[in-house]
Amino acid sequence: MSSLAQSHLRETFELNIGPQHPATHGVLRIKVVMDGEYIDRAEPILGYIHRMHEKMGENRTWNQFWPNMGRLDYLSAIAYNHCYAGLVERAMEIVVPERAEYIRVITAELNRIQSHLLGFGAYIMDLGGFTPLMYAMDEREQILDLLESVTGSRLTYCYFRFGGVYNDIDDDFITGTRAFIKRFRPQIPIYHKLVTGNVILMDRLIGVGPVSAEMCRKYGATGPVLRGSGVNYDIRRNEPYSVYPELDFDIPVYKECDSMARYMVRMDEMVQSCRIIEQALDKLPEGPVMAEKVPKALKPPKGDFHFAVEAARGTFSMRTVSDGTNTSYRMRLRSPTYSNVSLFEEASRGMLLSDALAFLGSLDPVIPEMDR
Amino acid sequence: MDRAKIKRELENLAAAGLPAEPVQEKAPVEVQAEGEAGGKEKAKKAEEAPRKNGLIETEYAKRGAHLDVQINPDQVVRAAEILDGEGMTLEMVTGVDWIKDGQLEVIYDYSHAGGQLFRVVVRARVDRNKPDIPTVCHIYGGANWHERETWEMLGINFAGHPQLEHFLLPEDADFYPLRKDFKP
Amino acid sequence: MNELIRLLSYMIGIAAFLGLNLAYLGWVERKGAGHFQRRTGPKEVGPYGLLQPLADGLKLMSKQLIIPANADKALYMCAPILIMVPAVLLFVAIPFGEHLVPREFNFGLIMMFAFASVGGLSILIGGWGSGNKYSLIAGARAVSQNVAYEIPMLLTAINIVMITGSMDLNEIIRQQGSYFWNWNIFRLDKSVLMPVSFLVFFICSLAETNRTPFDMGECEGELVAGYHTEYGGMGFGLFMMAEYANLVIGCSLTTILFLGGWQSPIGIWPGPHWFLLKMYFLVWCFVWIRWTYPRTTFWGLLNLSWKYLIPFSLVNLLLTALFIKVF
Amino acid sequence: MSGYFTDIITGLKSLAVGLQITNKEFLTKPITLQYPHEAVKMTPRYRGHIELIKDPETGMNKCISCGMCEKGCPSGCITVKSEKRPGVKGKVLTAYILNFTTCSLCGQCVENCKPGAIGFSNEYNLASTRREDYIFDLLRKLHPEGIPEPEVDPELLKKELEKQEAAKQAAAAKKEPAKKAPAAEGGELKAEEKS
Repeated sequence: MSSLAQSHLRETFELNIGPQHPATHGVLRIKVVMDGEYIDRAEPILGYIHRMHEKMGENRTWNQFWPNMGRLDYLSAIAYNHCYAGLVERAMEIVVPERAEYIRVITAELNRIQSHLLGFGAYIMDLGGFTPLMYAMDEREQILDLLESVTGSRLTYCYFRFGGVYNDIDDDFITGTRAFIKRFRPQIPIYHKLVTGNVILMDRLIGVGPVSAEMCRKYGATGPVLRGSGVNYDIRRNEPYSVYPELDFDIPVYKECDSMARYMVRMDEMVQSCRIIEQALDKLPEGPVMAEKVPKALKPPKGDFHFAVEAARGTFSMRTVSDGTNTSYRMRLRSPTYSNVSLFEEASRGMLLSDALAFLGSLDPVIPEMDR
Repeated sequence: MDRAKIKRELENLAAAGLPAEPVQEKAPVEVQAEGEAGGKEKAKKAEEAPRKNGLIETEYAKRGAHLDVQINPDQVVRAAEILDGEGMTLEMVTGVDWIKDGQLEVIYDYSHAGGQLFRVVVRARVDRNKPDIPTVCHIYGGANWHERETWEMLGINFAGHPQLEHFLLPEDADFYPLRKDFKP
Repeated sequence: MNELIRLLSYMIGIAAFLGLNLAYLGWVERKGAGHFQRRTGPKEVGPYGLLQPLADGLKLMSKQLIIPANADKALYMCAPILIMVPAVLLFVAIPFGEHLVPREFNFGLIMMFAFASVGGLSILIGGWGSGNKYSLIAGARAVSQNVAYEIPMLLTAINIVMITGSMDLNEIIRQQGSYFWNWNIFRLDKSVLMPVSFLVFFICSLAETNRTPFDMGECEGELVAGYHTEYGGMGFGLFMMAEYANLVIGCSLTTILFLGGWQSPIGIWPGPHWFLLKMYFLVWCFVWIRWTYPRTTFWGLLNLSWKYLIPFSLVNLLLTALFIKVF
Repeated sequence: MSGYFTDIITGLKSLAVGLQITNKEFLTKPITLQYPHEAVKMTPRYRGHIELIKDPETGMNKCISCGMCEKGCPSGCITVKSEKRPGVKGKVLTAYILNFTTCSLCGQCVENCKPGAIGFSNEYNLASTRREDYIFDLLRKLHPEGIPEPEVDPELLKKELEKQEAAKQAAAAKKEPAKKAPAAEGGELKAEEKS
């Protein structure tokens, strides 16, 4: 036997990606067992920013739990607001005025664009291109300014209330939003030219990190990850809430199952969100923004309730068990990133290190939401 | 996905689980009798008692689920197999501490991944002193993290789970924070 | 005596030129990055942030030097110095003007390549000596990258040697007469692929200097900071300065081989100003490219080298041989 | 083989397009706001830390010290201190302490406040190296020149004094059943509320 024959004794070594590492945008730690440049096993280790939101839900009144909703996924906090509002409204059978529902949709979609913009920029930065992040940030600032003018905060929104929203929107916001969409639409083709069409980026994304639809199902992956695997599943369509059934929009689906598909889903979703916002602004009815007779001290009936929304990263759902008091008996938050990242271990086996990080970025994890 | 089939099979499963526990064999009859009697106090008492195994069709608009089924702990794997065969996805696994009943409840939330609106809740109650339940990891890979978290937060022991290690909490945590008797 | 004064003045001149370049290319890069990204870049320290390099230098110099516990001390210490040596040494051979050259070697081109490859070695030493896994991976990457890129680069250089028949850098420039159509890049009468050859050489010098899109050695997204992860203070400063020194060398070499060095493109006033103009234009292109593209993967990089650059340079070599024989 | 060359051409073209875009951005003016030199204009709805609102008529705060903000606060960062003063209607606010380090700016306190005594400030550039700097006394912030004494209503004072006197007399008269004294106090409070 020649001495050149491959030895079966492989020499592996462990490498820590994170918790403080430029490739992870939060404090995610991945313990990687490497075989040269290839990954043998990658085990995500969570909990560095765990704050026990679920326990907080148990010892705070229903109203007091509001600020927590802004601190899970700090990038699409309004969708989380929406879920909590929907959950308690479902339990209490509160009917929300139509204007409030439209305002909810408008702000949630603005928030979604903002989240995808940052996801896009940060993803390209992971891949070594720093400039698109700055362009994305520029557009994102416009959205933050708009949302600030109506919600009062820039990131950790605590805007929705049971039965409506905290503030009505004014004409400045409406004209500002329309102006933003007008300005933002032509930017997307520029992004595609600068980034998507780039041969280097295509080389890095196409075919990298394949996640089949079946794997998504087994792991409960949702959002752009699932839609990038060819499954047309979006809570806004498949489990309609708020006024989404009245609005016309498409769900972008790509069948390639790779990182490029997930990236493209996000890019296309921004265009669709623009469409939703425009329609919602056109249809915006007059009227109050808060339901009448919402008690200050809420006591939902006994039983358990479930509500799901489509956040920027997938299905965010909440399950609460109420025992009829002013606090929840059990509050369960199901965050999309948690399920999405859980498939990383299986999918990254045998990948190159650089591909694995491109794959991780395409899952677009937000760590505070994952750790809760 | 066949809704009727899922319902039928889960119903059968829940029914099959009933005789397994001799205490519960009597109980449903009792509850029914009480319900028929319509005694206000008795009805209230029945409500206070832990829920019996069985399938309830809930209204989606009110509860956020279509089917709500409670089964024995040893049947959750079978339930997962039924639902897996029908293309459902396991959205989350969680638990509730019913300290008054001395029980821990494990809740499995299933939804349809293909886009149809169908949500199934599977529950199983385990004894608080001996919280063992089989894992569904081998059926749903995603259950791994959810079960690990439930074990960590509530102390429910998922038998057969490949890696019941601390995950979100520090490595030396010897408490179960989501249990109702946990005092920080 | 005269020779001594000449040498001394050249030494001072090179040191000043190098120092100025190393300091202010950093400034140019940051300012450029800023403007490419809709921001302004450094502007607080001095007018237009012009004193920023001084502030950076002071900061780096005042930092404590820490040697990691499991680093190989000798290698760790010598890597940053070693990487600066070829960068500084190579300035000896660069003809800035017809008579403005410290030393005319008749094997200047060979010397350039010989010393440039020491850079790759010092990256490996730095990566290995740090005792850090990220650095080690980066070192291995950088070396195989350098090996892969030196082949097409040398093939292209041989091309030039075949055309000019000399390895003397100044002679190569002299042969590319004034007027830009005489530059090697447009010498279509020697080989129709000369512009492609220029592109190949340009890409190779990008890869040789370890800059985006080929910064596999220090890709901050994967390997934290690559081979200089464990370096702080002036150790890191030297690595950073060496990058700019290599940048200047690479651009100078491209200018000499393809763009006619100090020759004027329009036939008047040949001199060092043309050299500097051409070189800084190339440097600017490097900056521009860095802030436009994402990074390639390691495989992408090797693919590019073996599938595109090497075949093209080989074909070009053959064509040149043919053209020289036929015409 | 033709695919090989089209790959090269499309690849080079995409790279050129990228360079073109960044070059265009290079030539346009930067959009950044030079923060310390230029101030950010905050929207009127910006939710900074809370502050007490001055009543334009009296120049005082509107707080009635009901403590609803304290109860509604999820993080328990508000402490309202008040006392009863002779001759002044209701309770007098002596200190309104906001521990801004734990505040999550949710606005529950503002919503819970019935008299509308607190609102959001527009302050955004708070910076300090000391934790203690963020424990604000909002009352002191409202009146930096010194907290003014509440106006004493002479009639009310007279009434109160009379009542106290009456209570004292009543207490003296019925010294043995000490239990009734609290009842008298309760009555006094009720009378106050009515007035």
